[in-house]
Amino acid sequence: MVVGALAQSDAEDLELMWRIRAFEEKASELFARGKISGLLHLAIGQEATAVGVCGALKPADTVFSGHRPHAHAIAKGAEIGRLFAELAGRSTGYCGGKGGSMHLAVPEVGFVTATGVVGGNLPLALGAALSSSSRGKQEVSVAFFGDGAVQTGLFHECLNLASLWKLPVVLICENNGFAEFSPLSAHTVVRRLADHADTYGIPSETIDGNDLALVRAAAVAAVDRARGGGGPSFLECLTHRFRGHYEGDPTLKRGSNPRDEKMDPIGRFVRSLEGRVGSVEPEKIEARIRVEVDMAADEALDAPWPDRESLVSNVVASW
Amino acid sequence: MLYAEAVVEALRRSIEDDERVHLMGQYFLGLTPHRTMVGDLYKQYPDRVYFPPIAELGYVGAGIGAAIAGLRPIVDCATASFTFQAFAQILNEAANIHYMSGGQTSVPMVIHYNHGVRGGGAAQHSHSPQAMMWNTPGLEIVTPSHPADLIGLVQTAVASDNPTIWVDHVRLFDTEGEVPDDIEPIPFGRASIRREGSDLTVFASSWMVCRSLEAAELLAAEGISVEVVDPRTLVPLDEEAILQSVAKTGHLLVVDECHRRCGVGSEIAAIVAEHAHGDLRAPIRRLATLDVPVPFSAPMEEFVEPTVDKIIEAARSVVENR
Amino acid sequence: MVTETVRYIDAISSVLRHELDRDDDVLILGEDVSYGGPFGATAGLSESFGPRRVIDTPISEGAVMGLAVGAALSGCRPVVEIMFADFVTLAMDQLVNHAAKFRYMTDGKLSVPMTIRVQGGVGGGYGAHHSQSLESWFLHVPGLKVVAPSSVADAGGLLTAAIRDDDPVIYLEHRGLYWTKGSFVPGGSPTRIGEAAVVRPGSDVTVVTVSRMVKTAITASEKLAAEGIDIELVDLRSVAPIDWDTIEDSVRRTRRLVVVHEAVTTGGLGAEIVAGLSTRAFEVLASPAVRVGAPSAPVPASPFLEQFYAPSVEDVVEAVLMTLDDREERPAHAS
Amino acid sequence: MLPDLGVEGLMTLLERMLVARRFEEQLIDLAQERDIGHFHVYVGQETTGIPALALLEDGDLSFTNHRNHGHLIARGAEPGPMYAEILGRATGYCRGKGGTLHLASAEHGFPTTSSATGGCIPPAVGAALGFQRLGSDRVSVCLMGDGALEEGAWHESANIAAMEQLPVVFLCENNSLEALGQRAGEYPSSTMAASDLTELASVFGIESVAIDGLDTRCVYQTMAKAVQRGRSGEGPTFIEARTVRWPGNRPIWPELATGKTDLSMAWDDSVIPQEHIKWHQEQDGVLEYVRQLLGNGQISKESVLDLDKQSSERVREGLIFALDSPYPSPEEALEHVFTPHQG
Repeated sequence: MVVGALAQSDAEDLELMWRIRAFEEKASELFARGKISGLLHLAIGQEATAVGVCGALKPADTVFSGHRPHAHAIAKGAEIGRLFAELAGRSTGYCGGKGGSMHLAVPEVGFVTATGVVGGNLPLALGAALSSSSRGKQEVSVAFFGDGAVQTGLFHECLNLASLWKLPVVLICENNGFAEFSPLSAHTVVRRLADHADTYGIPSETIDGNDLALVRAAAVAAVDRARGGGGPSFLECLTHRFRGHYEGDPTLKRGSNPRDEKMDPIGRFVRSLEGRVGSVEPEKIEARIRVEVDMAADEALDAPWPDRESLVSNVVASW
Repeated sequence: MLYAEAVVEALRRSIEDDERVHLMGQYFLGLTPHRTMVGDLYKQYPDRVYFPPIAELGYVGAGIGAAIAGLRPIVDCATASFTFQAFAQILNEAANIHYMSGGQTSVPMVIHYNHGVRGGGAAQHSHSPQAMMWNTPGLEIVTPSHPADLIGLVQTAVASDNPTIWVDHVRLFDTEGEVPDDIEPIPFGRASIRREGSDLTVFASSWMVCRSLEAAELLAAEGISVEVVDPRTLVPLDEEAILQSVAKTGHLLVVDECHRRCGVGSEIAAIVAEHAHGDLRAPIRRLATLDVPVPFSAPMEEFVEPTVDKIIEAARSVVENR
Repeated sequence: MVTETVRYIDAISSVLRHELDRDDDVLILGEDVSYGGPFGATAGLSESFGPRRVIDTPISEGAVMGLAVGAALSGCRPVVEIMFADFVTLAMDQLVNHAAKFRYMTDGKLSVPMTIRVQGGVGGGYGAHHSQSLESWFLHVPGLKVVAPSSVADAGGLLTAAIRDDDPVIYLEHRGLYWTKGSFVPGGSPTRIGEAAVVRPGSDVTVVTVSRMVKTAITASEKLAAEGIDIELVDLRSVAPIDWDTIEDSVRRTRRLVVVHEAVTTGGLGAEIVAGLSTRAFEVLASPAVRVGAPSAPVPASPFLEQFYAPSVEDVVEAVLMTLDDREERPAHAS
Repeated sequence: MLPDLGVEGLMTLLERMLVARRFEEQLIDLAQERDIGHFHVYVGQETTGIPALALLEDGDLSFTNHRNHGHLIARGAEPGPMYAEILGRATGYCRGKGGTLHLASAEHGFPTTSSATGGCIPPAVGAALGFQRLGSDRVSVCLMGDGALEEGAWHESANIAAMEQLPVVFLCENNSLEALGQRAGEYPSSTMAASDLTELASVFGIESVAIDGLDTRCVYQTMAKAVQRGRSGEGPTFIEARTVRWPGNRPIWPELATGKTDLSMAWDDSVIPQEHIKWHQEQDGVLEYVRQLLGNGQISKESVLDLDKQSSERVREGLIFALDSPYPSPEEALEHVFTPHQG
């Protein structure tokens, strides 16, 4: 069993990875059918980092994600039905249809918010960590970002700040080798992104992000360090994105059959369980989750559009 | 020619006509299917293209330095919202350098972005920041709405020694227009009367010109004769053309995709209120994007932006007591 | 409560101290704030409240703004100091794309109770990177509230209101006002955001203005009073939201409007007000509204050029006279 | 140590150091008499900027910051138009539109000066990009303080410079040893977590080195190598020159804390007062440079004093020129927003 703060069972971990995978595949299908509009960025192939890291967190710990946020929200405990509804712009969505895919917010489960701006969530996670430490709380915050964010100025400013103030924050870089459309080598000469963290004296690790057990272990160590007052950590998870930058990307389609890929984190996790006592039944889990996802999607699409009056609500608390 | 093709054509001509022109960035045609055309252009001129990392502050600023050093960079910020990342360089550096140096140094660069409501872009991918840029002296702003104008305006922008903001809109990409072979550079500050009319002046720029023209066509059927004034450049602005049109029609509707408060429409309305108060036979109306962040959900999105229906309705209300 | 006569900057210091004391969630963030900042607004706060609540930051405006947003999302009430308004450009993304939008994008699930103290304005030969007035940018962004006090009392009242507000509030300080004096009640009540003040009632022309230009307009109205012209002077105090009712009420009585501000005229606050009034009170305006603002040029450094940049008393007087030029005429469209 | 420049070259450096020093001293005096606004002085960093920039040639560009006076003098700018600019006169290099914060002289290779911290970095990298794309062998020099490294603009620009192997030299003058922001003795400053500033550049594979900014020879040689690397297409270099912060650099308002520079302190310890003894004996680069020149034996005290007198005179005349110069006409405030279109 992969140990975490919430002590998930292997079955639960596998279920969660499947829920994410099936959710995103369904979202892809709905997008192709025109049921979802806007920009849809999928993280199919990167499930192990979301599940590995979020499994190391307590419910009150906070997560801030970027433009590829579904996996993180689901791993932190968001309901897929309301996520589908948000993607489809329905009133029952988590943000009443005002946020959409890139701006999901489920603060009740600690998934505070996502942002559509590359690197934009980093200072937000730092701020939550500052809030926690300055008020003597024990909560840890996590920022998930891609390798593209590492080249932003905000990244540099945030690593400096996190280190200076020993903030209880864990920075998770999901390095899928692609920043938006182009390979990382077109964006930086830095080979190991975690080297940046070393410069500011932030403990770092570069790991195989498709190995759930490895991710969980590294995340537990980083979260423990943050909670114990040891300051920030930087985790570079090498992952593999099976889809293009976004759905409909005309210039890049990678991996037509992701489950065959050697890197597929789900396949790897299942293989790692083989032969173990009391092992789970992967096929049954997958089948059950797919039914669950289909139902959730249908229900979301049946939900009403938001009221027009809601258009001008919640711009500010009050004037 | 498709507008998207005109974008590529304008870039191609710029590259071919002036060896100092280099392109920085790759999302001139946004994330639309058209963007492969930009890719093809890049393959043709690999030495004239620079693919920056996701670092708008850094690479837009690098464009400024390159312009000072002798290039004529055309820098693409992709979605207008991302210009906020580079505001410090665009508004604090590029716009000020010529002035602060007392005229010693020029920044001949073009900064391109795609603005506005594009469909599902939500709050962080749907901005129209040109009103904010307009409030900052030192930037020229071009807002083409027609393929031929686009090519002519970009030629002038590239030849200009000033930093020029090239405002595009992804919804323009699929529009079509006639493009003669021998397009001359279009001087800045000359509006185009895209449709003549006698009852109402509609001022609109960029994508809103297309919607206004469509509305004007439908209004004509009701006997309302609409004149559509497309400024083509916001800075410099052809105030005379607007005032002349208002003198003729006595009615003004400003259609603007910026937010209403302190939008382009505010300035146009203020100019007319100050200088043509006596010509006005009814209050000016401003139709702009409502003052809320752009929502994601499709019906709400349509509700906040100026649509053809809303233009028609607003036009009727302005001229009702004609 | 005792009314004291203090400087504008002292009122700011006093409110910061009072709010830190009153609410443990209030934090101060900024460059060199523990040293008082460049003008001493935060002097002594670090000693009283410690470095965990009065926090010196690196010169990283983008990260600091975002960090404050994150802290605000998590229950704090940060007060961020941006040393010069011009440097908000470095934090525009966090301000416009994050702080201003989280409430809306999440349909009210999140709120961002933060105050952004910004210092700026023309004066002292600081040049184009340290003198801008950028309120029209902020006014253009839904989700931001913007206040710009001109008096010592409002400096205190509006800062109190800003810190206690549940939304991001930009608090614009004009450095030319820092050393002006006025009455102030320490620990006094907040001034309502969105309410203008009629600082001088009058009947001939409405002059709407804000921040330091209120002082200029007061002098101008005194001059004009000597010529028998009675100005009604409206101090907006809040730039977002604009108190339309007060302006409209005044213009309906005077039928003439001048808007004065220090920011660039083109695309400025004046454009919004003139545009708004020309719709709201079109039929009553007896003459065209006039805007008085800075020219479309960056702020020059030369103290000599600088004095011609911001509107002067004479500029305001001239604008008022322009609106009265045709005092006897009735506009063609008046019914 | 002295660079291998021959007597003439060494004296040219001395002359510029003295002009720079006397320029600032006179400016501080002037600020006592009249309100000239907010300004920053270069006192204490002369041995860095002056030899470093002496190497540049026509067409090379330098992008400096708020602490720019010494940099301009290093490349031959004249005290007169500099003072005139600081005083907002029509004869200033920027005709009164830039002031001290944006002092720039295109003819001396300073196209624009940003006073936003880190604001100069992206344009400096961009100029290098321009040179590279134009096939020119010119280099761009980014003159920055250590505080600029806290800005995101640094990180984005360094990455771009490294990726494209651009001909740019980042000369970072770290004067934070005794700076305002320093707390608890953390070097280099309390607001930067990196314990070694050069690592912020070397992480990108940029050639990086930290040097003693008081060592004129080292500055000169390091810069020569960096410029050569740039000219020959070998890419960017980052130099951290560690200087001290002059005791007179009070936050915001400089004052002559150590008095007017008395060159005789270079050869006569008895004239050095107890107060600021460390400054006069070890930290004042100009005095140190004079000691080395005299130690070299080729240059006499008299010629040093002579040069100082000439430099002081040049600076004095410069100020008179500036004070006698007219202000620009008010309407000029509206000029130079745009360049007129051709044709």
